[in-house]
Amino acid sequence: MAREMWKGNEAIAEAAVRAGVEAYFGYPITPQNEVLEYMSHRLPELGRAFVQAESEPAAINMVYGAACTGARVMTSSSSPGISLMQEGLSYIAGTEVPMVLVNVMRGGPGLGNIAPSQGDYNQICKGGGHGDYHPIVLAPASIQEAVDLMPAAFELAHKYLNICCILIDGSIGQMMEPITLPEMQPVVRKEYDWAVSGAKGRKRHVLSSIYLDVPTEEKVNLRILGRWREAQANEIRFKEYYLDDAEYIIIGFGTAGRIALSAVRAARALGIKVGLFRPISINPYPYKQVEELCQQAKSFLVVEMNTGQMLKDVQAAVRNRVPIRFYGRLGGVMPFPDEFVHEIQEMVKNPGKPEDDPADLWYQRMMARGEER
Amino acid sequence: MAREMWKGNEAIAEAAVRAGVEAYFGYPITPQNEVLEYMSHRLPELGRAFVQAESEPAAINMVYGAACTGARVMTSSSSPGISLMQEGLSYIAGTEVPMVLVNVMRGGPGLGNIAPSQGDYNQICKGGGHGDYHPIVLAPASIQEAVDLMPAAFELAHKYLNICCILIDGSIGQMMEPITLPEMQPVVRKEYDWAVSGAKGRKRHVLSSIYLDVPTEEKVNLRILGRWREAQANEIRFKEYYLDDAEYIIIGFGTAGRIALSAVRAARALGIKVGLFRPISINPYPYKQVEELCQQAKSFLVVEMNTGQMLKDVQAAVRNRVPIRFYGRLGGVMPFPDEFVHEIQEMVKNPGKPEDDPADLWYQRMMARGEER
Amino acid sequence: MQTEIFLAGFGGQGVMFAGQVLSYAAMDIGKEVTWIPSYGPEMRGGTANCTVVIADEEIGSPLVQDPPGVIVMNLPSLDKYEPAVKPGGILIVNSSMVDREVKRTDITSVAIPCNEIAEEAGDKRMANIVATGALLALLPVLTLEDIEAALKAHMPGRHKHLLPKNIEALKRGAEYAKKNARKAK
Amino acid sequence: MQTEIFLAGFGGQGVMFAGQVLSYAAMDIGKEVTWIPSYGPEMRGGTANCTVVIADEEIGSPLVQDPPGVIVMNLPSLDKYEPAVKPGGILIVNSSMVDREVKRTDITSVAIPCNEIAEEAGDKRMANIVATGALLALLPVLTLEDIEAALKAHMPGRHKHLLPKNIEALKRGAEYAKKNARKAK
Amino acid sequence: MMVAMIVNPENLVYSRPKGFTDTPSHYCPGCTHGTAHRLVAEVLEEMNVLDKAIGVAPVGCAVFAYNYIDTDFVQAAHGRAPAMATGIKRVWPDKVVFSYQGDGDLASIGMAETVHAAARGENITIIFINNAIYGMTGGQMAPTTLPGMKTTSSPNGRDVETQGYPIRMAEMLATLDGAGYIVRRSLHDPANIRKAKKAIRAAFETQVHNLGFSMVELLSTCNTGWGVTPVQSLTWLEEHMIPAFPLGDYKIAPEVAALKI
Amino acid sequence: MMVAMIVNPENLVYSRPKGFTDTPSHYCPGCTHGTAHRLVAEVLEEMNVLDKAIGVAPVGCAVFAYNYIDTDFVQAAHGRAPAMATGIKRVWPDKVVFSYQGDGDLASIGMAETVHAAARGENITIIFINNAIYGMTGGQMAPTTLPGMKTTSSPNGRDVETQGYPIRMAEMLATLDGAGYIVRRSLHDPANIRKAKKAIRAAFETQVHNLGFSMVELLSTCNTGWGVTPVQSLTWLEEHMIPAFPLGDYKIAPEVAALKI
Amino acid sequence: MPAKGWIEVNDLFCKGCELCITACPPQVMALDMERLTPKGYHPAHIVKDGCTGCAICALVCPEAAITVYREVSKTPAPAAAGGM
Amino acid sequence: MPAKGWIEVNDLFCKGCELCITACPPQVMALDMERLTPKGYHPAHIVKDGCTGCAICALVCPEAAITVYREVSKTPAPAAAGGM
Ligand SMILES: Cc1ncc(C[n+]2csc(CCOP(=O)(O)OP(=O)(O)O)c2C)c(N)n1
Ligand SMILES: Cc1ncc(C[n+]2csc(CCOP(=O)(O)OP(=O)(O)O)c2C)c(N)n1
Ligand code: SF4
Ligand code: SF4
Ligand code: SF4
Ligand code: SF4
Repeated sequence: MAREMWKGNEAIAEAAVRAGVEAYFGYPITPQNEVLEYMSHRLPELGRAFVQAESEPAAINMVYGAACTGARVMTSSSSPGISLMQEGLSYIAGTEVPMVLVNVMRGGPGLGNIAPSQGDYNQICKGGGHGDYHPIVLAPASIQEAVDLMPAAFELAHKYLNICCILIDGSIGQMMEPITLPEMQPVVRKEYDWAVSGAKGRKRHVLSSIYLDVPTEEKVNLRILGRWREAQANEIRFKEYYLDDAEYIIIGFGTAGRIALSAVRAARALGIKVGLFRPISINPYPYKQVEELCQQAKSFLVVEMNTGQMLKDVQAAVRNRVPIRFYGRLGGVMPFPDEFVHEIQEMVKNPGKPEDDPADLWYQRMMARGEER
Repeated sequence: MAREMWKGNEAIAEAAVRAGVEAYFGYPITPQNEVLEYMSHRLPELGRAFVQAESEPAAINMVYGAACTGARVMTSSSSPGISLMQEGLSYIAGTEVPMVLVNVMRGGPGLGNIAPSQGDYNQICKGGGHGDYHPIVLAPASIQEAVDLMPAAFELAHKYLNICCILIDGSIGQMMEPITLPEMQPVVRKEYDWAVSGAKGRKRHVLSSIYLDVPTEEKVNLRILGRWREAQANEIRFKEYYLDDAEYIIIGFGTAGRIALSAVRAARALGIKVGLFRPISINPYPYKQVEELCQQAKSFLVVEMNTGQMLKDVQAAVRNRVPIRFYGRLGGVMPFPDEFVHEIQEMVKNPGKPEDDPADLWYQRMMARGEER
Repeated sequence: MQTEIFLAGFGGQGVMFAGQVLSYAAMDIGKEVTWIPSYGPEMRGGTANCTVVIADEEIGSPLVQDPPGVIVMNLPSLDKYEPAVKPGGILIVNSSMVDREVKRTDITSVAIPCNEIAEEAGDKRMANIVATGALLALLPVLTLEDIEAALKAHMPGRHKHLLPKNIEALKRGAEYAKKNARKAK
Repeated sequence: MQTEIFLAGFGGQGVMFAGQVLSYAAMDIGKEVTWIPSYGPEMRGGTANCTVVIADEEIGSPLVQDPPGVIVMNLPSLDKYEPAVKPGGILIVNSSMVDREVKRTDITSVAIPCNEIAEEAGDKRMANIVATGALLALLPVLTLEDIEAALKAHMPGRHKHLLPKNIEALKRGAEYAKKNARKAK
Repeated sequence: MMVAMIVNPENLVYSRPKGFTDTPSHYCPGCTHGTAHRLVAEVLEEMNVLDKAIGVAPVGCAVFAYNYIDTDFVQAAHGRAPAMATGIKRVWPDKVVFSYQGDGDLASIGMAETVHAAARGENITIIFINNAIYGMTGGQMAPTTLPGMKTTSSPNGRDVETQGYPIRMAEMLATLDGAGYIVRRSLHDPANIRKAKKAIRAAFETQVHNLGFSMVELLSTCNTGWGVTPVQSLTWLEEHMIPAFPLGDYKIAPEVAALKI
Repeated sequence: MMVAMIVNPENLVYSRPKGFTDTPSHYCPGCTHGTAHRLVAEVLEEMNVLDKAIGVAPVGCAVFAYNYIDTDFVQAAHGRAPAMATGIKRVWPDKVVFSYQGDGDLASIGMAETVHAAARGENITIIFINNAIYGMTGGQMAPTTLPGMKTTSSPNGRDVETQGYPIRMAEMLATLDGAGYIVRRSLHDPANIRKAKKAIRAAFETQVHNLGFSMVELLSTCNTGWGVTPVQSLTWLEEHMIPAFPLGDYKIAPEVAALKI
Repeated sequence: MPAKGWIEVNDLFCKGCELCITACPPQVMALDMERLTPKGYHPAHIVKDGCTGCAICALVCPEAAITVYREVSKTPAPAAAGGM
Repeated sequence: MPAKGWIEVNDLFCKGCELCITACPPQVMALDMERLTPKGYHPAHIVKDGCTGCAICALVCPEAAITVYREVSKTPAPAAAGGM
């Protein structure tokens, strides 16, 4: 199929349309506005539902309602907006209905800025909302990867009756790349045995997240956990680069991951046997795969555009087997490959000890650098 | 000083008053209503500010405004309400102003129920809001401990220009215990060099969390991280029971921790050398202390009223040195000491291997039990 | 040394208050104590239970699976909590609201017409106090004097005039229990 | 094989469009390509820059520290980005908007009056295309024909009539650059 | 034996509506939430749309509305029922979608969702129970609490200086072009209950005819929160609430009036 | 040389107000946000309260209002400025607390905070910039966007059937007892700019005299969002916005009128 | 005079709130202090002749606990069942 | 006829939006196409005699870029500086 140049946000929106999204509800926020704007003309023209909500809480609760009908439904937002959706997300998780969330991270905390960041990894993966639940989170590193994941996102949401989040940052949302879009799928409206549609010729369906009887709520929690454990077992996604003979391994997701690819190539050109492991499903996280890499890695370099949020997951997998080095840029700063190359060289010079605290050492380096300036 | 019987929520409110809280903004939600109701008569009678806000987002943003004046200010809420406050909390963290949050957890996700739970540990400790920030979180296990921590909470919030959260659950909020309240402190309104008060005879103060210039935002992120690292170094709190000769160690916080105390005594009565480590500051978390316990512990039992959220922190500290067993009850179920005693006995019979996945084994046991029923 | 008491009934039967009186009394004699309620989902007329733990040292769990002292003020509560009483423990049943016998024989039980005794003592709303007296007669964790003192010290002023009646109710409950207890086999 | 091009100017100078033309051309000849913008905080009249990366394999970072090909359309951009050009790289300067010389001698630079040349070619809004032609004359990552084809294929219908003029501007830019390039020492 | 004669199907005048389940309610004795539920059930039954209706339960005492009204149901986050109803209605434009909300839910935390659903002319129906208090959480002040009224969060009576004034939702929403049918009724006596039912019918007809947003504000009692007996609560409503919240039609779009309901 | 004579302090008629900083604005050329800022600065200066004023900046193009108006300032979360102002005012009842908000900020996401601040009679002043569009995020539809108006999220013009109708905030808030002063003015020509300034003065006087919530809705231009030139934007405002948002006084409490401002 | 109407109060639903009793025009209802419902309330019932089957009690009953019968009347009373 | 008034436009602030130019009653203003401000705009200035110092331009200027002078007049004009 022919390749076309697409802007990330618009490509994601069109991919959702082709994946059969029936309803979109959202609220403007940079850097994801193009998703909403694209939907505002595309969906009506297809006779599907588009509403610009009055706020993110309204948007996520419109999604909640639509999700209860069993339709393929989505919203998109960015950091502050995602924070405002946390109650709704928790209700959706607690009601066990499917939805897709496109989360375009920006610099924070607070109003911050609109530059690319990965500062919301913990929020989306570790529990932004209240209660025990785990959204499925996929972090593409390119526009092609993002559009390829879009149909999967809707299928995962329905398969696990869960939130499926496509996590990117402003740079992927704003950049253009040549891509091939997925085929246009017909909209299929199934009659789910849980969805509300008016109780015609069947017993009525009631969807709720309130369970005043605690033993029942415990069962529900276990049921949600059970589905999550299935997702953990079946839905691990990642991509490997130059790992066959790699003695040093960079781990980074999304934008940091693709920048690392450039760094790996540059370092290889310098004769360093380094490879890249790029998690795509960051929740569930590929712990096993990282653990296995411990056998070949002299040490790891974890790169993120935050203070080391995914680092904790890598540490959980590595468990002091191999030294880990960390490098992060903050507040919307997009690192250059050269910075990573430098880190790789430093790592090779001194791989450190498994007990080292990588975040601590990184902080020291950042401060030292700050003083130089 | 004389002991008086107090209901947890009211004791906490009165302790805040005595700690010099100048303004309270909140919205009703069970099981924390008594905090708001108590403040609704107590603060006006003292000529201090009380507002029942129209919602939790409104409440937290009123707090945000008041915090910008440098006043001692607080709010209280429970799970769904805390989710709705996430954007505001992120703004407060990003603006680096102090506040106290009383977080009374209930069963979730979604509307859930009003029974005691610890399901929001991740939300409050690991990042409910967007961006890189870390609230200080203290988890008392009794009403006395809660009121003793209240003045400290305000001091920590001001010292670290951060959110300080008192994390409890409905049981501590609803129960009564004899306590001694802290001394009544006078309200002191300092002239901070950052607070807004009208620029009379000084250059004006502007408080904001927007930093469009990314290098500046990166510096701010590092400054926030720097203060957090100080808190990590200085503000670790915990309580130890029967640890001197303990070969087995239970770790639990808050209500689960105090229930564990009963279990430890019962197990000791059965001749088992078991002790209890109860973290009070759960963010920052006493990683070092837990790590040190690895030297004496044959194995750990982590008990929580969730699916194993703090367990991850224990694992991060233990790093496969010692086997860990996990036991959790969910959805508002408050475990009985006997259940823990049983777990202790099982642990002693079979301490397991350090590589075991405690959450996984626990889940298997829960399901098996479910089938029995 | 730790003792747990569980009280159960309908809302409005004064179960919560009885539990609080026990707590105050325990506090006043320098004990550690916890009082924890548990309500049913109903806003009105539902069940109302509470657990009181009295001990000499820092109290762990405010709830226990098998309390040694249990008061049930109505039939549903008896059905639900009779099995929970610790073997060898005490079960006080308000026979005014319950038309069946206690089944268990491994516990000491008293079927006591609290409503009637309360009415005799001057106010049928004191059924809860009667039951409390009955319990303490058999579970000497607190003395009747401790309760008297607690009532004196903590009864809201507007109810002070009810004090003598309450003390009367307490005593009658205790006497009745001493006479009519069905000892554990 | 990978080549990076950086274009900088005021909003309205067509910098973004020029970058996109390069991208389309690269895509059409089967290359991997990324185009990424960066705007200043201003809503209007602020700075507008973009980076284009053209490669034969999956592209990593869409940004680079020292691009081998740079076009600056105004003075602030020259001041800011002259130091960034990769040693031995190409710097195209729109001399119509810049009154100073290029300082660096380790790079090949062309000071080209894009506005005037564009006007001669028929429309002063084509200064961006002139600069593009100039760059490609010295950085043969794409041929002028590739650009022509891309313009043909992707120019919105309502602008099609401008096609000949654009091609003219492209060529003139290239010619000027060949003649006036100041080679790296 | 007289009785025996009377009690036979052909003499049946009234019985529990079909639209009602057999679940006994969890409401306090005498709470008119039950009355409002019954009217909704009767209207849906009479309009013959029980099997195409989808209800949205609030967070409030009516959180369990789905246990009683016998249609498909969802349960919304506090205050977000209009948004949730919007989501459902946009997917199922031909279904009858309604929310049932208390004053804290609709007028406090849900203010934005309510106003914007009305402004959008969202084709949904809202049954708004105004009982001047937060029932479920134990009687705190609501945005509709009357000046001077004592609640658990206005223990000395609502002080308008620091706690503000009650909000009249019907009047406010009537200013919006998207609103098709906005009225206020009361549930305190037979005559008004009949009027309330008529209004609920009109509201649902408005939706069925795609004439935009419809809301019936119902003055309702909360004897528990008000600290009075059920019977007293009816008089209290009549004497205190109606003067503050005048009954009447606040917006009836011409097209709706034309329906002649 | 003539000029030289004229240009001397004693002939000074007007110069940049003291309440304004020397920072050049980030606004698009011709955006009347600047005009509104200037009027606020002039009024605060004339009332001599620059050193007791605390401003609350919104999320919107005016997010940097604090760079220009020379008082203490905070910057609120999107739509929450009235809540943040409430928090400040309750701690500093004697300071002059005001928020400056756009229509997306105040009337969309901030609807609840706005209505409730008014209902509480919160003693704060809100300067409400109604430019019928979301400027900062690139021209999406606002709750005040006119029917049929093209925006980046209503590309075929606002379709009232699916996207609803514009909200008239002044009219809506005027229904609330807590509101002391609610008016709508415009910034499109000299005469109206003068009227706007008078209204801003009256609003702040309302606050200073503790007469409750005050809001001045200002019809303002967004030539960038509207896709016209600055000069055209003034005519567009006059011809299209004023008919949809009639200028006038919507609520002036008797006590405020008595101030005779 | 013979009863023209009759009501049945369902113990499952009745909560003894007395709204029907005060609303009943001929005032023929009262709570049955002899009986307790499963939920523990004294239910309402008819205590004297004169029920007209007007169904006002059913109209005001928040629990829909009342079934109403009326002699001869074939068409449902306007009150409750009555549509519009 | 001699100038009664005069204005100065501050290049730091002026963005060439032309609002002052269209508002100027005697129509004596225009953009200065010869000059660019630091931000890259052509600033406004007076191009012919007749400025009355009415300060209307200053009143409409969104950037507060204009300073206005008027001969003899000692009291500030009602327009801009004018209070209430
Ligand atoms: C986000 C959130 N905030 C607060 C609550 C607690 N809460 C439950 S119901 C309720 C208000 C109920 O009052 P109202 O809406 O008037 O309904 P009523 O109970 O009076 O019928 C509140 C504040 C909640 N569940 N969720
Ligand atoms: C929670 C949240 N949602 C959305 C945004 C994105 N956002 C920034 S400004 C704005 C609206 C601006 O429009 P308006 O309030 O009308 O002000 P204007 O820019 O037109 O002056 C939005 C939606 C945000 N920053 N935060
Ligand atoms: S609390 Fe009030 S509203 Fe709730 S059920 Fe009881 S009476 Fe009804
Ligand atoms: S975008 Fe519109 S509102 Fe924002 S500064 Fe530009 S003209 Fe003004
Ligand atoms: S109104 Fe209904 S619930 Fe109340 S007493 Fe009569 S029958 Fe019973
Ligand atoms: S109005 Fe102000 S900014 Fe606009 S041109 Fe005139 S002086 Fe310049």
